[in-house]
Amino acid sequence: MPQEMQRKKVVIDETEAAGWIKDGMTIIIGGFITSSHPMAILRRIIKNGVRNLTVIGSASSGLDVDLLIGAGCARKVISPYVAGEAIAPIGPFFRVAAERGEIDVWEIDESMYYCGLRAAAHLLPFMPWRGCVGTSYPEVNPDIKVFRDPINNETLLAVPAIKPDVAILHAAVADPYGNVQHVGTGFGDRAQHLAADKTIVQVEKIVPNEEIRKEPAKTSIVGADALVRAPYGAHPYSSPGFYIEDLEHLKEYVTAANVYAKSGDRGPFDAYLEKYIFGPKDHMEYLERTGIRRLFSLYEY
Amino acid sequence: MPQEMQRKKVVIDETEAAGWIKDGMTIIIGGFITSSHPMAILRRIIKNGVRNLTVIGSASSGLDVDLLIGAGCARKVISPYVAGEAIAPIGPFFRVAAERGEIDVWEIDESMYYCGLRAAAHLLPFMPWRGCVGTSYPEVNPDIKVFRDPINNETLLAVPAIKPDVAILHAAVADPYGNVQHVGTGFGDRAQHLAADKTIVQVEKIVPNEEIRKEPAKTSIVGADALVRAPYGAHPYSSPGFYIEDLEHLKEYVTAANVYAKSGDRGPFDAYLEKYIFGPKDHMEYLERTGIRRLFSLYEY
Amino acid sequence: MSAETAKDYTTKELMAAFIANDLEDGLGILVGANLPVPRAGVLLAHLTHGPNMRIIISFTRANLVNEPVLEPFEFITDWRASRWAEAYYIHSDFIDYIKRYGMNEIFFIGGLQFDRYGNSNLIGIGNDYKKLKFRGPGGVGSGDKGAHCKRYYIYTNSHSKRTFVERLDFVTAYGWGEGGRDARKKMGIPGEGPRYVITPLCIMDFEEESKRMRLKSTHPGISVQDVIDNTGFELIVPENVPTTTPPTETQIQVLRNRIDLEGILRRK
Amino acid sequence: MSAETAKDYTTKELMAAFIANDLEDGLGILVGANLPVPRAGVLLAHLTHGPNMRIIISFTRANLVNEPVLEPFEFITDWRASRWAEAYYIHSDFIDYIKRYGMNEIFFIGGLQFDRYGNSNLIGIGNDYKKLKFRGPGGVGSGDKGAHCKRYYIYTNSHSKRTFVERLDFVTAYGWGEGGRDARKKMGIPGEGPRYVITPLCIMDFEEESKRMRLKSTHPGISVQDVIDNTGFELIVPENVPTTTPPTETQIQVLRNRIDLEGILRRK
Repeated sequence: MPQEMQRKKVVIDETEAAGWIKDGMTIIIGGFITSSHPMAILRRIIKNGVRNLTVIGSASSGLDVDLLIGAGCARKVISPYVAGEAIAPIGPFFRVAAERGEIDVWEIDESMYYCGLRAAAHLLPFMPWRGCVGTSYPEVNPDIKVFRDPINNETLLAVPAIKPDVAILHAAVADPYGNVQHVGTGFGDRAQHLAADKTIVQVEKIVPNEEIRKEPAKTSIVGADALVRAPYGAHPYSSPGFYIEDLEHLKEYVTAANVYAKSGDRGPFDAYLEKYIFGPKDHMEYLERTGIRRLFSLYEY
Repeated sequence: MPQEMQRKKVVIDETEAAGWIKDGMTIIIGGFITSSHPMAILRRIIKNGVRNLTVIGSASSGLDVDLLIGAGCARKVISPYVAGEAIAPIGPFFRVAAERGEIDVWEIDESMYYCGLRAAAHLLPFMPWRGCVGTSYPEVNPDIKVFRDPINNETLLAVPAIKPDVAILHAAVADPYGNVQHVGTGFGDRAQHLAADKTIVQVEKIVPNEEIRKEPAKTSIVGADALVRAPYGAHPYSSPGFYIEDLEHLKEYVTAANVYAKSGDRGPFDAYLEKYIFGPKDHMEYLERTGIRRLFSLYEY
Repeated sequence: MSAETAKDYTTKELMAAFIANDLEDGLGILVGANLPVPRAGVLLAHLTHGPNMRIIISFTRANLVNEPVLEPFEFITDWRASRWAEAYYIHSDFIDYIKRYGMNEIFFIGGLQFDRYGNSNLIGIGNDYKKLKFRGPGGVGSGDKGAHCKRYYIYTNSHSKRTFVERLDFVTAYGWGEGGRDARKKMGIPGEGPRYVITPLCIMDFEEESKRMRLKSTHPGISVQDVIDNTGFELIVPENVPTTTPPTETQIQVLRNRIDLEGILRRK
Repeated sequence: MSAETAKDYTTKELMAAFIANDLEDGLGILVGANLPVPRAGVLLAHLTHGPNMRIIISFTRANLVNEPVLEPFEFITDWRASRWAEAYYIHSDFIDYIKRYGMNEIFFIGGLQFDRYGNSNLIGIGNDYKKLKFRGPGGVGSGDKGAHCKRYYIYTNSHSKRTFVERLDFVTAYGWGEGGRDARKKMGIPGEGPRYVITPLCIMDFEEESKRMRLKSTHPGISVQDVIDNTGFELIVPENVPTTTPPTETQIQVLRNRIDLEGILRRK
């Protein structure tokens, strides 16, 4: 078969993928609270010193977004929730950065989050929604307009389109051509992809096209613009079917972040960044520092 | 386990299911052109002599809708297309009934069809859409309003909610508790279900709950209000994974319908109704009349 | 199995039983990870009188009636809980589930602050949104669920004058607004709104006409005055305030043997 | 394999080759069942120069480059075509695919009538919508695709004064409206609109400024006058109208050996 008749493979490494993200861009991050965040790429973005990002978290964002705030990458955060359930009832950096005005928060709830992404996917300026009528959202986020619908004259909210430049996701497997399959439900990853200009997906494994074709109904994202092979790439968060959260690591993060939030001492957090992000030259070295014993201790049903 | 702690089984027969449909109701019918229409139930509805239905077809409706028109059940039709591809470029009864004003057509295209169903699922009066701006749809269907959006002042269409009383669908299997799985993609069946007050699904097979739990990702509809066991229930249309269309039967239908459309002679169509709908006492007798040889001739990969 | 009143139970078990008693069969309910009392209450209803409830767990829909023991999980995303799944629940599709599922579901809504009309706030504390004294985690799904579920329960582990306040700094979930039984109807909001407020001290409901918060029962060892002293607005207090109905022996057995083997609800 | 002009071909094969030549790699394209010429054109592009095209077939997404022979199917729903699937295409979700997929797709739009600006009508014929002389099948997806796809092709098997008319009775898909290169932009419509009109007689395009339909080439054996005589409005006719470029030998080989073994395109 002539060269030009080969399908294009879209596999790149995490360094190249992170290079897509430039100062001032709007990124949206896959996963949900403590699962399936594309940490290998996010760590590289932090290592690259990217600044002034608008960071759209998942519908319930985890400490992935908090880390980007703590590392100084985020200027604006779009998320209905930034925390870590029992581990961190509020994201420590999210809290102090918002209180001090170091970040802008574009306040929405989960329904408006998905409405905004849908509007973007529909190439529409807005989507109407009734949830949150009567709340403070339109006051604290003046981009949300209260309006009367053109059919029944009912009072609704107009949720503006949320338009990410790049969606960065983590999934189970993909073939080299950008057909992605999740284990589990994929949370809001599909909606994030459908709203974004470009989509980068890091996966636990690259698999042959034949594997995808065995269960085409499982294909959750078609045509990822780039794929990154990143085994354990969601660590310290869980990756359904592969590993659970690394609680010890998460507690290390929260402890360091809380020292800063409570006392202003960045020492422990800077040490965390050095150990896990600035020190390792790539994702594999990050995994080496974590250690194989720890990694496989997370490898449970 | 005490009786009251048993899960409720929702399996009924096609006669009882068809009994849910009363004169003047709005029904929505699953499938797509020549596949997966819930014919066992529709035939029973015709046999019951139900009148003045608002019939919402599938996004591309097949001759299922045409049959309901021909049998005198439909007063209003909501569909972007009523035909049978190469077999019938326009539904014969749809065509003449519309020309003569015997039915009202609520004219929409496929995108507005799904927008209207979404609006119903969202409990909203409308959904905005840009496709079909500049076309005649708002003129021929004055329920569709041209409006300016409250965020950017762009010209859009407001598509009113489409609110079926009952969705009637055909799928592959279900457990007795209303967990339904399709073979294939299910076309627009999910959206029809989510917009309707009640959902009846006829299936090729009732399977144990354990079968559903083996592949929960395949569950396409949760909580069907009623299930009907109807093997070959989509005949003469196809049922993915079970059987292909019965071309001979479809041609018999189109021939009879065309005689009426061209000459006004209802004889052949009345004979068709008698043979396949009024004559057989139930779905099994319909299958007997079709014959096992014919049925298994459709049983292909 | 026994409908007799249990002899020995903790307040958390009593709260779980109160929740269970109020949940009828057939509801859809999300079971999360970090609210052990609502989790236990929902599962208790499911296992004792709710065989047709639809439990949403780890983004799947499940029926757990035949499962002998229900292990808790530390995080809502824990995929190990999917082993009971009958269907997936794609999170981004939930806005499409409002009519057929959402309006048949009940929720537990928390907050940094609540007012007398059951409105709640998860954004933060402070007069100026741009300079919050305390930034909260965000409203999550509470604003939408407040409108788009059958009814909801306000649940908090903290009953104090800082949480039950005269006036919210922000409203993330609309309860009864400025009060009045038609407050929600006037706004076009379909859900029935907050039914009960469940705290470590007491159960409160909403007076039928004004929809002002009203003391319904106090938990064992808690006096009416304790509640009043810890509430930052004037609560409606009926002449007789009973003690919250204790769990039955059966409920305690099911809780301890099938739902809460770890004894999280037995810790003081 | 040869880039030489084929010696022997039918007009349908020529039309398929014209379509194939105009489709660049990477597009997403629906392959239906009852338009053999567009089907063949799309698959020809895919197999000869479009290895990264995404073919939508029987509600799945597939790549068919490595398939030796592509059997046709009688109906668009034929699930046997799913054996090539890499992903499912849930029809009701297509409205969510606009940005990421729809705007990268091309479509073939048919009609009962077309006007000089490429607007089309599938509703019916007659002045009064309530009393149509001829009721059509309905607009299907054409109205939305006309707005929400990268570009589209008008395709018809019938080139006559009844189909190419001075004025449409109804518009189901908006082409260039009342004309002018900014007609679509003024309406806020994102897609590039109709590119070519493909008929059994000729290929037409749209003049750059006015967006009036213009004769581009005639098929073998068809004169310019034939086209004019069968068109109900004044067509722009350039001084020199070439014959439609014939297929190459390679194209004919691929068509006959991998796409159209049944010879549907060879039937006169």
